[in-house]
Amino acid sequence: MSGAPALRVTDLAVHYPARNGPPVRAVDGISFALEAHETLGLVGESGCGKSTVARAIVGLQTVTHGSVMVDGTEIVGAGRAALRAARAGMQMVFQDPVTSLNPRMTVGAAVGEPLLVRGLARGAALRERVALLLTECGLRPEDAARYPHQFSGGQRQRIVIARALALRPALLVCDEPVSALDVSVRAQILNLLVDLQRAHGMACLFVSHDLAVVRHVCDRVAVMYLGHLAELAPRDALFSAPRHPYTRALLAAVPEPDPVAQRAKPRVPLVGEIPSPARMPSGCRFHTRCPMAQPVCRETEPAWREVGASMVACHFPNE
Amino acid sequence: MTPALAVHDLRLLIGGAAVVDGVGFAVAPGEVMALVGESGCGKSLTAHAIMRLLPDAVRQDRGYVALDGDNLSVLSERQMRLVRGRRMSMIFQEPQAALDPLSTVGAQVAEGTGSPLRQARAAVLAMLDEVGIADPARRIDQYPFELSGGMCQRVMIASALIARPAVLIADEPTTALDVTIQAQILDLLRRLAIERGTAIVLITHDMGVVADIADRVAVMYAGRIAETGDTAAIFARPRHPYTALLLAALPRRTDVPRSRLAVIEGRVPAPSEFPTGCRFAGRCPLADARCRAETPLLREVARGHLSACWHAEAVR
Amino acid sequence: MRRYIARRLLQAAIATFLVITIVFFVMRLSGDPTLLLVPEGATAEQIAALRHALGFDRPLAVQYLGYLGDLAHFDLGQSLVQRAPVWLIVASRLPYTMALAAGALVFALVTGIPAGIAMAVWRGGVTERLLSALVLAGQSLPTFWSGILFILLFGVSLHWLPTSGADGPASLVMPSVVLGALAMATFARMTRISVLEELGRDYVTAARARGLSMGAAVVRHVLRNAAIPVVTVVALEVGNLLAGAVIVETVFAWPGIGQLAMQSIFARDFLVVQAIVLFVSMVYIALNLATDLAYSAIDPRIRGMA
Amino acid sequence: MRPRVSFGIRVIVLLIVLFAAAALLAPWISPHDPLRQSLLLRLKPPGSATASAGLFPLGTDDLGRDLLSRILYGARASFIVAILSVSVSLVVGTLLGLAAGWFRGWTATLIMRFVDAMLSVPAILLAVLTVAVIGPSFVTLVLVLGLTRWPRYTRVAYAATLQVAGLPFIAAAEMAGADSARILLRHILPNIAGPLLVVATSEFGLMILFEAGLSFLGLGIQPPAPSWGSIMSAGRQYVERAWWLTVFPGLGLFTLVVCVNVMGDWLRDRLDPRSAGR
Repeated sequence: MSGAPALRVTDLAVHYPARNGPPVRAVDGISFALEAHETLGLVGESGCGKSTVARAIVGLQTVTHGSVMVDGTEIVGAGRAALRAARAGMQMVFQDPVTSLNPRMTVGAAVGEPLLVRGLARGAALRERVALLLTECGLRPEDAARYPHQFSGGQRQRIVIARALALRPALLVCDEPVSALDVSVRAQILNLLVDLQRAHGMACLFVSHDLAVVRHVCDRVAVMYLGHLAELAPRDALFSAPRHPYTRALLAAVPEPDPVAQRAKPRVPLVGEIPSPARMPSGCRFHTRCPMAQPVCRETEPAWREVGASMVACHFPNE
Repeated sequence: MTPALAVHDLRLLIGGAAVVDGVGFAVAPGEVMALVGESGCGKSLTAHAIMRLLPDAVRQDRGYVALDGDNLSVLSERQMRLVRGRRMSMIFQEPQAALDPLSTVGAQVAEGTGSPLRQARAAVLAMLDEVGIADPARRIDQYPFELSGGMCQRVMIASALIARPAVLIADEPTTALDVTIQAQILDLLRRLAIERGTAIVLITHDMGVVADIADRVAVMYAGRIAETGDTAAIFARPRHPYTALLLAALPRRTDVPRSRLAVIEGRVPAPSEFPTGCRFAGRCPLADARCRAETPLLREVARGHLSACWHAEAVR
Repeated sequence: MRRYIARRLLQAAIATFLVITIVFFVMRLSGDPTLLLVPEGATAEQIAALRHALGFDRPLAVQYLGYLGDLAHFDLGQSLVQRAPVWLIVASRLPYTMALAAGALVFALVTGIPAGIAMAVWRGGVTERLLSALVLAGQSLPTFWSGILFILLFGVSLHWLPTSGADGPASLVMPSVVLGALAMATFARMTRISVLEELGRDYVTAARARGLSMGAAVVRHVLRNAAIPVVTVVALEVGNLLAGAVIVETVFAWPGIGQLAMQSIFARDFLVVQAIVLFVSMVYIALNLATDLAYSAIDPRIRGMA
Repeated sequence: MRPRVSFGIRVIVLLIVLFAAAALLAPWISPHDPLRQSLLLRLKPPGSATASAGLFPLGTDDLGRDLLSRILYGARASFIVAILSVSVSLVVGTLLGLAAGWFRGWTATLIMRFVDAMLSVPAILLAVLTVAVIGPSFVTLVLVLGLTRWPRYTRVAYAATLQVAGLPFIAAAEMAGADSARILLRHILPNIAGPLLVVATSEFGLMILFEAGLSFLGLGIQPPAPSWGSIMSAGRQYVERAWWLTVFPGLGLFTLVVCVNVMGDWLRDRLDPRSAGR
C-alpha cells in the first residue's frame, strides 16, 4: 500500500441553513482516510450525518468547508467537468433498490449508461460489457432487456451494484446497501460485495447502522454521533475493546441473535433521546446521554486523539 | 390454565390465495410470544386478524381467536369494540404515523379509557409516567410532531395499556427506531409484561429482538408456521431448514469476518404461486418428492418444540 | 410562525403585482387600447384626441407607471360609455354577484362535502356509484346548457321558479344550483380523496385498536385531518364561482358583475371589464391568503414553527 | 395489481373514438351543407323531410340549416380547439415546470410566482378579456386557451420533477456522467409523464367546455361557422318553440365531456398511486 490514500477527508463540514437560529450542523469537521483495497465502515444512528458524509464524498452534497480528496482530485468545489471525470473513479450504491433504478429504463440501459455517456462502449460492445457485468453480479445476460419492476429487491440491488461496477471504480461508496433487504437476501448481497471486492480490490466506504454487518465486511470502523466522529478503530479493536462510551452503548444495544449471549449481556441502556442537530449540546455532544459524563464534558469539546490503535474523541476513553 | 390468547387454525385469503394458512398458537399471561419472519410471510396480517382489524381486501375464512377462553369470532362488531383497547390492544411499526397529528398526546391516550381527557387526566399522567415519559405534565398537552419517534412509541404503549388489557399485540414496535431507542422500548415491554402480567404477541423480522425478549417464538414462512417452541431451544437447535438457514445467514460477532454467509436460494413465492406441499420446498436443500407433494403439518419433535418439516430430524 | 405569515403576505403581494401587470399587458395586446374604450362609430379625430387625453401615445413604460399609480390610489378610471366612475358601476352590481356566489357556495358545500365523505366511507357500494354519477354530471355539465334546461323544466313547464332576473330569493335558487354544480363536484372529489387517504393511515387503525368505532374514528380524527386540503380547495373555488358567473348571469339575466362584464365588452367599455378581472383576482388572492393564515392558527405543526 | 380495462372503460373509449371519427369525417358524413340556409325550412323539428331537400334527422335551425350537419361540424371545431390548446399549454407548462424543478433557486421562484399570479386570475375571465381585446377568431381562441392554461401543467411538472429529482436513480445518473439534458429527457420526463397526462385529459374536457362557453358568449367560433356553443346561443331565443336546438348540441357536449372525465379518472387511478383509492 504505497502512495496516496484512495480517499482522504479533511475537516469536512456540512451545515444546513435553519429556518431561524444558527445553521444545523449535520456534519461538523470530520477527518479520515481510506487506503486502496480497504473497507471502512461508517456507523451511527439516524440523523448522525453518516449518509451526508457519503453524499459529500461523491460530490452529491454541497459542502460547507473541508476537503475531500479522491485519488488525488479535490471534490469539494470541483467544477462540473472535473467532478464528472472524478466520478469515473468512484461510484455509489444506495439504500433503496426500488428508487435506485429508473422504472422506465431497461436493466441493460441502466447498467450500460455509465459506459455509454462516457463514450466507452456502444452497440454490440456495450451489450457484451453489460452482459458480463450482469453475470458477474449473479444475474443472467437476458435480464438486460427487462424492466426493474420485474425483479425482487435483492436482484435490483445486484443491478445497482453492476451499474456501479461498470466503470471499474477505485472507490465504492455504499450507503446502507442491505438495510432495505430481508435477512436471507441480505446475506446474498453481502457475499456478493465481499467477492467483488476480493476480485477487483477497490476501496470501499460502507455506511450502515447495522454493527453486525459492518463487522462482517469492514477492516476499520468509524462511529459517528451527531455530526462528529466518536471513534475510529480497526475492526477487532473496536468490537473487542471499544474506547468511546457511545461505542460501548451502541454495541450493548444491538441485540445478538443468540438468546444465551444476549440475555447474559450487561444491560446499560442509554437514557434519553438523541438531541436534535439544530440544538447541539455544548462541549462533548454525547454528554447528555453519557453514563460517565463529568463537568468538563459539558464545557470542553474533547480532542480527536490516538489511544492505542484507535482514534477517539472522549475526555475519559477506556484505556 | 387458560391461555391469555389462543389463535386456532387461522386462514386468511386475498383473492383466492391463502396468505395465512393454518396459523395457530397460544400465549400465557406475562409471556412474550414472537411471530418472526421475512416480509410478506403473513405475520402482520395475523396480528391484524387477531384484533379483527383486517383490511377490506383480506378475508378470514377459517379459524378463530380465543381471548381468555372466550371465542371472539362469535362477537358482533359492537361487542368487539368493547374488547379492543380494554382486553386486548395493539401498537404499530411507525409510532409517529399511528398517532393523529392534530390531537394531543393526552387526548389520544385518554381514548383508551373511553372517557374524555378531562376526567381521565390523572390516569393518563400516571400512565405516561409508567411508560417512562419524563415530565408527563408537559407532554400530555403536546402534539405528536413535538415528540421523537421513541417517545411516540411510549405514548402508543401508554394508550394501548391504560385500560389494563390482558393482551398486547406489538407489530414491529421497534423496527423504525434506532438501536439505542429500541433497547429502551424492549426493556419497557419486558418490564410491563412482568409487572402487569400482560401477554405480548411481538411481530418482528429481527432475530436479535427475538433472542432478547421472546419466551417463545413461531417462525413463519409464506403464510404458515414453519416451527415453534421455546426461544432458547429454537436458537440452539432449529428443527426446520428455513429457521436454520435464516440463522446461518446472519453475520455474528463470533464469525470470521468476510466468511461466506449461508444463503437461501431463490425468492419467496408470490401468494398466487404458492406450491402444493411444503411452501419452502422450492428453496430447501433437503426437499424431496414428498415435500413437493404433501403439506407437512406441525408435529412435536422435542418437548414443546413443533416443526412443519418432513425432515425435521435431519435439520442441522 | 411570524416568518411564515410574513412570507405568505409577501407572496400575496407579489401575486397581486403580477396580476396587475398581466392585465396591463393583455389590455395592450391589440396594439391600441384606445380602440377598446371608444363607443362604436367614433371618428378618427375623436380617437386621436382620446388617445392623447388618456396618455396612450406615451411610451409603454410611462403608461405602466401611470397605471400602477392610479391603482395605488384605487383609481380604476372613468367609463366613457356610461360616463361614470368605473368603481361605482362595478360596485352597484357587486351585491348581486355576491349573493349568487354565496348561494352557489352554500349549495356546493352542503351537497359536495357530505357526498365526498359518504363516497369515501361507503366505498365500493351502491352509495358510491350513485354519488359518483352525480359528481360526474356536476363536473361535466356546461352551465349554459344546464341553465337553459333548468329554465325550461322548472320555470317554463312546472312554473316552480322564476325563469330569469333577480326577484327575491326564489329567483336565486336556479342560478345558484347551476353555478354551484361544478364546485359541488370539486368539493366531493377532493373530500373523497382526502378522507380516503386519511382512512388508510395507521392512526385510524390505532384509534380502532383502542376501541373506537369506525364512525367515532372518522369523526374524532379523520375529518379534521381530511379538512385541510378541502378548505384550500373551497377558497380556490370561490374565484372560479365568480368567474363562472359570467356565463350563468348571462343565461339567467342576473344583474351581477358577470353580466356587466359581457355587456361592457359588447359596449366596448373595457375599463369596466378590466376592473372586474382585477377585482375577482384580488378576491382569489385574498381568500387564498386567508385560508393559509387560518391553517397556521389551526394546525399545531405550522403553529409550532416558531 | 393494476386494474384491468373494464367493460365500462371500453365503452367510454369507443364513444370518444366515435366523437372523434364524427369530427374527422364531418365533411363526408354530414347529410347537408352546414352553412346552407333556407327560409322555407326554418325551425323544422327532428325527423322532418321534404321531397326536394331530403331528411333533417335532428331538425333545422332558425335559418333553415340542418342541425345534424352543424353538430358534426361543431364537433370538429371542439376537437381541433381542444387538441391544439391542450398541446400548447402542455408543452409550455411542462417545459417551465421541468426548468423550475431542475434548476430550483431563483429560476423556480420566478416561474412559480408567475404561475401563482396566472392562477389567481380565473382562466375563463382572462380568456374572455383577452379574446375581447384581440377580437375573436379561431387562432385567438386556441392561443388564448393554450396560453392561459399552462400554469396547471407547470405546477404538476414542477412538483413531480422535484420529487423525481430527489430519487437515488437521478443521483446514479449523475454519478454515471450523464449531462442535464440526458437526465431531464431520459430520466425525469418519462417519470413525470403520467401525472401530466392525467392533467392533460381533464384539461381536454375543460377546453371543450371553454370553447363552447366562449362561443356561447359570442367570443369563440364566429357565426356562421358552426360550434356547439354558438348553436345553443342562437337556439336560446327559440327554446320554447324549438327545443332541439338546445338539447342536441348540449347533449353531445355533455356526453363527450363525461367520457373524457371518466377517462381522466381512470388514468388517474392507474397512473397516480397516491389517489388510487386504496
